[in-house]
Order: sequence, then structure tokens, then C-alpha cells
Amino acid sequence: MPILSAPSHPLANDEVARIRNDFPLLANELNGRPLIYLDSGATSQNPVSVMEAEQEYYEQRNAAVHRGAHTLAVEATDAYENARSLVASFVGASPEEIIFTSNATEALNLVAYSLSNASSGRGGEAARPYALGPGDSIVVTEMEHHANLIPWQELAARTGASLRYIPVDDDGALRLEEAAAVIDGSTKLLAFTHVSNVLGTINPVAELVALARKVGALTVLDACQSVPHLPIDVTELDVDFMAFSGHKMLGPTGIGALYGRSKHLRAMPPFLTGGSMITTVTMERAEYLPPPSRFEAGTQRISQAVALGSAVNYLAETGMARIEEWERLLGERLVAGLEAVEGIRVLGPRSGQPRIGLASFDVDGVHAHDVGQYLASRGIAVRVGHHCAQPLHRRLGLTASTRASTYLYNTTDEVDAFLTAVTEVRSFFGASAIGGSV
Amino acid sequence: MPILSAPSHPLANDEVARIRNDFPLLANELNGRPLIYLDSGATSQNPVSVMEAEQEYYEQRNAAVHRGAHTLAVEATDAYENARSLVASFVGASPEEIIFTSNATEALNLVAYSLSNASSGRGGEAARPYALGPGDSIVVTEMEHHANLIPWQELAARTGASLRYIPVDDDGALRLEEAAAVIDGSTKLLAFTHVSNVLGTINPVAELVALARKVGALTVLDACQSVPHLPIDVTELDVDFMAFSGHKMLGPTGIGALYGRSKHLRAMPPFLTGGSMITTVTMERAEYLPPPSRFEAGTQRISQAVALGSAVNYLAETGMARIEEWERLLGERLVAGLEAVEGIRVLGPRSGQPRIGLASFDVDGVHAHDVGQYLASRGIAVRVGHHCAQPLHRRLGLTASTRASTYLYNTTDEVDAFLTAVTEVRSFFGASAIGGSV
Amino acid sequence: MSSELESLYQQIILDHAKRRVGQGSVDPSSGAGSELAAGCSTGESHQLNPICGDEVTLRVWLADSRIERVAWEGAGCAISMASASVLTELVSGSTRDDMMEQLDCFRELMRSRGTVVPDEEVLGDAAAFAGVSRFPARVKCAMLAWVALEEAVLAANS
Amino acid sequence: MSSELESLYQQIILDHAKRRVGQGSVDPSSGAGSELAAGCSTGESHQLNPICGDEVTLRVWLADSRIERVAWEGAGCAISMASASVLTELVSGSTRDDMMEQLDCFRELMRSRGTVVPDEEVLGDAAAFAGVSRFPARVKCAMLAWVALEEAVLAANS
Ligand SMILES: Cc1ncc(COP(=O)(O)O)c(C=O)c1O
Ligand SMILES: Cc1ncc(COP(=O)(O)O)c(C=O)c1O
Ligand code: FES
Ligand code: FES
Repeated sequence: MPILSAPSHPLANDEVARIRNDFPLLANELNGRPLIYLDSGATSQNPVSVMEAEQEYYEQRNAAVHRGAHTLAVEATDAYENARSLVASFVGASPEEIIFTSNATEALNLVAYSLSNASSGRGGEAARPYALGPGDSIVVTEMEHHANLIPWQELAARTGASLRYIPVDDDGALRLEEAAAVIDGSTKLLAFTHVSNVLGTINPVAELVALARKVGALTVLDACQSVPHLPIDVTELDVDFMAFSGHKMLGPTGIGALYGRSKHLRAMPPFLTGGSMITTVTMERAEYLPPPSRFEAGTQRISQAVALGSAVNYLAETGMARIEEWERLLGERLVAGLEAVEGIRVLGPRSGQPRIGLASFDVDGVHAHDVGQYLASRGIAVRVGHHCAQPLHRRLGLTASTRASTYLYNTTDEVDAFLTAVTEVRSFFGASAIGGSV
Repeated sequence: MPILSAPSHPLANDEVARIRNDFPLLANELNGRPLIYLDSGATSQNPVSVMEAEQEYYEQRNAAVHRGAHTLAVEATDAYENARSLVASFVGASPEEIIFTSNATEALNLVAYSLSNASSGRGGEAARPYALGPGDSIVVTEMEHHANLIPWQELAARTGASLRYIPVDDDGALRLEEAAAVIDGSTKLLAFTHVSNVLGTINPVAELVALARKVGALTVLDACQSVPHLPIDVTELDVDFMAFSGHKMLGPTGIGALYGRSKHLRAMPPFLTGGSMITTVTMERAEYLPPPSRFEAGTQRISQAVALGSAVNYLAETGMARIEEWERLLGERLVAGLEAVEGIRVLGPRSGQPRIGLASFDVDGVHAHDVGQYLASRGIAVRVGHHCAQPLHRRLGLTASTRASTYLYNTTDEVDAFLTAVTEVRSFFGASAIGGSV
Repeated sequence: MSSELESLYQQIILDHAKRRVGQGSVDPSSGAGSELAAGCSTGESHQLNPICGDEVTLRVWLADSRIERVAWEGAGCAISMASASVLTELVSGSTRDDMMEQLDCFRELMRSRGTVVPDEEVLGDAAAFAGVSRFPARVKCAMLAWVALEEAVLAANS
Repeated sequence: MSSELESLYQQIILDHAKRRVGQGSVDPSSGAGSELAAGCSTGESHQLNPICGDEVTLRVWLADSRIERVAWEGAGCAISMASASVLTELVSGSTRDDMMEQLDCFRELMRSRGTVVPDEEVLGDAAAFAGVSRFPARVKCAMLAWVALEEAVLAANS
């Protein structure tokens, strides 16, 4: 991170208490109790500075970017490109390697459709190496979010390539010993998540990238749960593409980003087409701008980009290393606490093993939606369901789980209040009395 | 429109003056002069109520929709679906026929890619009628915005279909007598703009739809410049698809909408894939939800949808018929005024003919970018360039033009100040003196 | 305990979630040769709640437009399981028309967002689900088995 | 008239936009047989400004690392036309190295957003473009012909 103003002492509850003042939503009540927001894995809350950045934009500079001579348009363009630079440097990329999208889902679809278009012969000679067809394979893992699974299923179906996956073991860890067999000479692309949104596991990026590199496959990293919570340098990770969402990192909805290695973006055909991404258009054909413009068709998400730039500043000023460490602590407290409750099965790594501040669990004899409802009545917002990872849940013998996830604004007291509430769940539903089955 | 609270007396300068108070950006200066914003055709400004709706959302209800048991998630879902209903009723559609997208460009690409996927055999039997291939044709017009041209060029290239177009005459009007020949038995889809973003012309939708209907072709209407400015009832227009953008109708950037006739949306395969649009997912395949969810993958543009709902309320309360009438008046004043200036060529319909409050023109001997720069120095924001319609400009013998476009917050005084500034342009650049060539 | 929560999870619901009347095999021949007349028509429906992935499969046996028996399989939250259980008790022995009235009444209640007072005469124990209507995210849970019932009866009649 | 505008459209620029020194055929044989030595190397470059669609095609003739002649075709705004014209006057007769210094100096000026005082000794009339740097949307206009010159010289040398 280029912004070096972050303090070096560790985050602690007193500083977190001050941080919380920046987040108006956290002062709300839920069902008549002070809100305990443990659902940042789904979407995070916005600090005042982010909302102000957006409002300031609309009051001072709102205009369509890249298109005008008048000063407003120039200022809007500057604001938009400045946001791109902020986001780029936040993840160690160059600005022209960052494409703004609506969310991570669209970022992953962008890659899939661009390769699909290359496979239909679009993009000419340069795009040829990006074409897939029968005999080629795409590899994912069994722990993927649907956003990093279905686009590849559809790409495979469109091109005739096959889709394979690296399985997980009973604890939800990737079976790396099988990965080497799954990724072979036919593999054109390996897509995997950096941090599982269900398990909190941090996957071994270097090992997986090495396997892909050996067979010349492209690598796509789903960084939805890592970019908001860990210091990320994409050059160190050395992946070809990386997707993340603004709304999970203190930014607004409606904005996400795709990192793409320059040499790929320069060679790949566009995905969405329309205005602002062309040089010359006739009725018959269009010539496209270089990246990132080539991949940003139409009027852009300007105010959302500006707000995301502001969010990234907030994170960088707080310090990603400090956030990581604080959340490691909260995550450990969550897992250790949950493991101590009778009838609770924590998914993913045991206590003591690395994870982010996120834990999913199953309560014996109580359905996840009932667990979530009970916790909500105590003012605690968690997520319940399959968390867009049905195959992983099926593999673990579940259809749903309950997930608590933290962020820089959560305190240890909140985690403790959550743990207390969890201990009450089974007796409320009469599950502890009858030994496990409602 | 279901919201009947709009007054019935015509809009006039005094009411417009009050309306302007709702738009903070309009109080800004441009180059040291009071801003005269005549670029709403590119992007409109936001009233305070729209910004407040968005902020209120982040302070009170921010959560991921369609996914949670906790009250925040329920409120977020309600807010999002309520916005969909507002937008639907604003254009006379049912909520399930409205799909939120990032902008009109993405809405048009959605249709193109869904048909593309149907052409690759996705979507099974139901989607078969939406497949295109060699021998089929797609028809557009020569006046299209690139957003309603290039996606069809690419669809044609991917599927082997051919792309044809209805030409325009020297005044930029569609040559309808040729349309009947261009649209024939091979035509699977007709895509055209309701109102030209360069000419301000209102195209004869009924006639074009009838031609398409006769040969069983789908119709796609680019309503970017009509939904913000005219009362629209999509059932009356009787098109199959209609695209528009929020940022051109008092809403934020990053949100647009696609209307799709239910029977088509139900049969068509998805475009973007990922979370929130599936029922059952295995590692091998996914089952998709019915529309509109099928077409809204991933975390949605929640706050942007909420803000667009608020924008639509603002427009409906002001009254679209009144806005149309006021802008007709401003448009006529623009054109009549421009026609009276020596060395100015107005593109599109002559004064007295129907157009919205938008006029593009060429200044003899002065390049459009220089015209725009001169006007900006007088505090006037207009658009210059090809306005994402290169083929139309080429057809009219130009590479660029200058465009002034109005909205409900513009006064006749602003139009007059613009006209005065325009009269000064040629002498500043010395074009009038030397008779037309810089 | 918050009263919101108790209005949702009435004791009747928690009890039924454990008792689960009617849960068992939905095989068309199950229960055959016993109380079921040979002239019974039977129909089955499978319903999925897309929000959570929970599923219910429900079968009805009808004779002379009367619901002779209901059986269901499935797994889900307390609300959905209790609803299937209460429904089984309630409609078994009802005429098709009575059952339709009960269904309409229950559906109206669920859609009411807390504004409708349940008609206990029509709904019996199912009136206990009134509190669910104030939790829009859980309405589908309560409706799941009812929708299955409606479609199973339709299937039996066709 | 606003002084912002006059800082952009200096009189020199408005004049050159009309005079257009060097505008004419870029055919490699144009001007041949006249003052140009047979040993000249020549190179051409075509540049497009993607923002506006304007284009410039520029050709240089070099002899002994000296720019013997510049010719260009194209249409565009006053800034771009004036820049091509001023450039032609400025670099004709310069050595390749001097021209490169002029280019670097001009580019730095354009990127400065108004923070650099132009070096009139190096830039001559091109110093009049200093005001353009405060209009980021117009910097490409001023640079168009210069980028073409750079590439044309490269082409001539290779
Ligand atoms: C007629 C027309 N179509 C399409 C578009 C594209 O809209 P957007 O850039 O919001 O996707 C515009 C505006 O730029 C337009 O005026
Ligand atoms: C690991 C992971 N991947 C992808 C996504 C999809 O992100 P979005 O819905 O913002 O596109 C999410 C979050 O929902 C996630 O946690
Ligand atoms: S949560 Fe699945 S049916 Fe209730
Ligand atoms: S506006 Fe096209 S070169 Fe200046």
C-alpha cells in the first residue's frame, strides 16, 4: 500500500469504539436491542466519509466522464480516474489493470465472456490464445461461491470445454494432493477463491498458481473475502485476474473491480460493447480502445467509483495489516467460543488455524434459519443459508449454516454477546432436551 | 403513470425556478459564471431527495438483499423491490418485467448475450426460438447510439447472422420507405432508438413495430432519451424490450433498467451468472430462478435502485406530460434560435417539427470542440463530439457536432443566454470574417 | 426473551416442529391395503424454497373429493416442518372445498404482514402461524407445504 | 471575454489555426525533385484522437539527422491544427536531437496542468500552448501532431 499514514500499534477495542462513530448504521437498533452487526462477509457498512464523497460528487462535479470539454466533465473524469488509481494502488496494480464493474460477479463473468468471445473468433489473432474448445478444461474448487462456479459452467457449456474441480476434505480444506492430477495439460484456466466465504480458510495461492503456471493455465482469483480483510499485493500473488466487490470493503453497492494482467487485457476481446470503449465505428464494425476503457462500456459508475476510492483511503489509513490482525483475533475468539458450545459444529479450520474473522457453524437439531431468527431477536445480524455455496454445503452434509463475520468495526464484546446468544439457541428450540433432532 | 399527484397547469419559468432549488449542482459556477447546464442528454443532475434516499438507505437499512433472516436484510429487500415496482409503474410495466442493470448499455448487451447463449444451445427447448444463426438478420438504424449498434454487430459476428440497417436521409430522418425492404422474413430482431440522442427526433415506434411484427421479429427499443423526457407506457409502445438509464432521469450513475415482455424473459437463458439467480447448484450445473431474478446475478445495486425509485417519484410528481410540454417549448426555442444564427446548421428536424429539448448543430468553420470550449467560458455546459453516433455523423458529413439538451430544470433565460453565446462563436474564432473555413 | 420472537415461534409451532404429524414415506403404495379405499386417487407435489434450498414432497389421497390421507417428506426450518405437520392434522378428513377455503385463508393471513386476525374456526392450529406474516423472509417457510398440498390435490384430480 | 479562454486560444494559436503551415500532401514523392536531396529518408505516422475522432497524418523527410521537411494532412479543432502548423515551422531544419528536446519540453509542458513556465528559447511559438495544459481534455489536441512527428521520425530511421 502506498499510503503509509496508518499507525503501527495494534487495533484494540478503544480505537474500534472511535472507528464505530464513523459508521452511522452501527448505532441503529435491531428488534429493540443495540445492533450487533456480524454480517460484513455479506456486505459491509459505509463510513460517513464514503457517503460524503458520493454526495460531494453529485453536488459539485456530476457529469458524464471521458466525453466533454466543459469543466464538469473534466472534473468528473479526474475523479473517476483518480478512484481507479486509488483502487489500483490498494491492491498493488497499475491503474490500467483495474476495470470497474458492478460487483465481483460481473468481474468474473467479464473474464468468462471475453474468453467465450475469443473462442467465437472475436479479437483476431491476438485473442487466439484465449480461445477454449472441446479437449480443454477449466478447473475450479469445490468450495467456490456460485459467482466463481456458474460462469465457468456456462463457459464450458458454450465452448465444449470440460469443467473439473479440486475436491475438499471433510473439514472443507482443499485436497491439494489431488489438485496436481486435476490440473493437467488440458487445463486452460484455474479459478479459485482466495478466502472461502463459508469456511474463512485462506487458500494457498502460491501453490495453486504454481500448478497452473506449470501447465500454462490462466489463474483467476476470487478475492471478495480477502481484499477487504487482508493486505493484498496482486503482483506478489502473481495471478492473472482478480475480482472483488466494493460493498464488502466499506464502499457502496453497484461497484466492483477486476484486476487483469496488462498483457492479457490488451489481447482479449471486449465483453460489453457500446459507447466510450471504441475508436472508430462504422455500421459494419467497431475498433476498440485499449484496456481498461475497452472493458468499460457506456456511462460509468462514476459516483460509486469515487466512493470506493474514498473507502479504500479509509482502509489504507486505518492500515490493512492492523485490520488483518484485529480480525484474526476476533475470528479466533469466535471459533474458540463456538467450539466450546455443546451441539455446535464449526465448519472449516479448527481454532488455532489461520482464518479471517468469519465462522460458519451448524447447530445440532436447529435449522440455520431458526438460529438466525433467534440471534436477530437478540439484536445480532448474521447470515444463514448456503451462502451461495451449495456444492460445499452438500459436501459437508448440510443444506445451510449460520455465519458470523466481522470487520474492523466489531468489538470483542460483540463477539462475546454473540457467543452467549448462541448458547441459548438449542434450549429455546428444545433441541438440547431431546438430544439433537427437532 | 399511477402517481396522479402531478398538477395539471403547464410548467413555467416561475415553477422551474422553484424546481431548481432542489438541484444543488445547478447553483454552481462554471469558469466564474453561473452554470447553465445544457447537457442533460448526457447525464442529468440529482435532486436532494434522491441523494437523501440513498443516504437514508446506508444509514438505516444497508444489507444484502434476498438473502437474510435479519431485519436489515428484509428492509433492504423491501426497499429494492419497492424501487422495482416504482420504476415498473413509471413505464407501465409489471415489476417482474423490469431488470435492473448498470446502465442502458448493459441492458442492451443483456438481450444480445441472452440471445447469443440461446444460439449456443443454452436454455433448452424453451430458448430455441431465440437462437440466431447464418441466414438470420438483425436490423438496426443508421442513427443508433453505439450502445444500440455494437452489441448487435458482435451478436451477428458470434452467431453468423447478418446485420442490416434502415438508412437515414440528408436531414437525418429514417427512410421508412426502405425499412419495409430491409426488414424481411430473415429478420429476427429489430433494434432502434425511440428518440435520437443527436437529432432529438422522435421515431415512429408504431410503424416500425408493425413492420417487425409482420415478420415475427423481436423489437428492442432504446428509450434512453425518451423515458426521461416523455410519458411512456410500454404496453402502448408494444415493444418486446426497452432499455433506459437512471443517470439520465435524475437518478444516480450505476443503474439502468431493461424492460422485457414476460413471456420472453421466462424463456430466455441467463446472461450474467452467479449468486441470487439460482435454485439448485451442483458442481456440474445450475437451475435458474424465474425472471427478474434470473437476470440479476450477484449483490445488486441496491442503493442505486432505491435512489432511482426516488427519482421516478420526483418525475411523476412533477408530471411527465408537463415535463414533455415544457421541453417541447425549450426545444423549439433552441432550434428556432439556432436557425436564425448565420453559419449554423441544425441537425435533424426543422423548427416547428416534433423534437425533445435537444438540438445538435454544426458551426461553419469552427470545430465542435472549440464551440464547446467557448460556451464553457460563458458558463454554458454542452456536449461536443460524435455523441457515440459516429455512423450518423459520417452520414451527415461531419465528424462532430455541438449538442445542447434541456431538462425540467432549465429556463427560457438559459436557452436565450446560450443562443447569445452561440452568435459570438464564429467571430471569436475568426470564422465569420474569412467566410467559413478556419 | 423478546416477544417478537415468541409471536413467531408459538409453543404450538415448536411442538409440531418436533412431532411432525404426517412425516413419512410418500410412496403411492404406502398405507395401501390399510384404511385407504382402493378407489382413492392420489397426487404428489415437490416444492423447493429457493431462498434456503429446503424441500418438501407431499402426497394426498382423495376419495369422493375428501382428503383421506396426507404424507410428506422433507427437511427444513421449524416453521416449515411445523406447518407441514399442522396442515396434515388440519386437512385430513376435510372435503376438497373445505381444504381450499383453509388454504385461501392461510395464504391471506401469510400475505397480511400482521394486519389480519386469523380465523381460528377455519384455521385451527394453523392460526398459530399468524406471527409469521410479520417476518416476510419466513412466509415462504410457512407456505411451502401448503403450496405442495394445493398442487398435489390438483395432480390427484387430473 | 474570459481570460481563461484567452489563455487557451492565444492569438498565435488562432492565427496558425487559419494559416496551417505544412498542411498539404503527405505523399512521399511530394516535393521530390525540388529542394529535397535524393538521399533523404522519410517516414509517416497517422494519429487518431479517440476522444473526438480527429486525425492527423504527418510525414517527415530527414537528411543527415536533420529534419528537411514536414507535411501533414488532417482535420481537427483549432488547437490541433495550430499545433501541427507551429510544429512544422519550429522543427523544419532542426536536427533530430534538437527536435527531440523540443518534443520532450512540449510534452512536459502539456502534462504540467499549468505548473510549468514554458521555455520560449526551446519552444518558440509553441510556448503559446502553455495555457492548454490547464484544460486536460484538450491536451491530446495539442499533442496529436507531436506524437505523429515522433513516430514519423522513428519510421524514417528504421
Ligand atoms: C440514445 C442513447 N442510447 C444509449 C445510451 C447509452 O446510455 P448509457 O451510457 O447510460 O448506457 C445513451 C446515452 O449515452 C443514449 O443517449
Ligand atoms: C467469495 C465470494 N465470491 C463472490 C461473491 C460475490 O460477490 P458479489 O455478490 O458482490 O458479486 C461473494 C459475496 O457474495 C463472495 O463472498
Ligand atoms: S428456512 Fe427453509 S423452509 Fe424455512
Ligand atoms: S478536438 Fe479533436 S483534436 Fe482537438
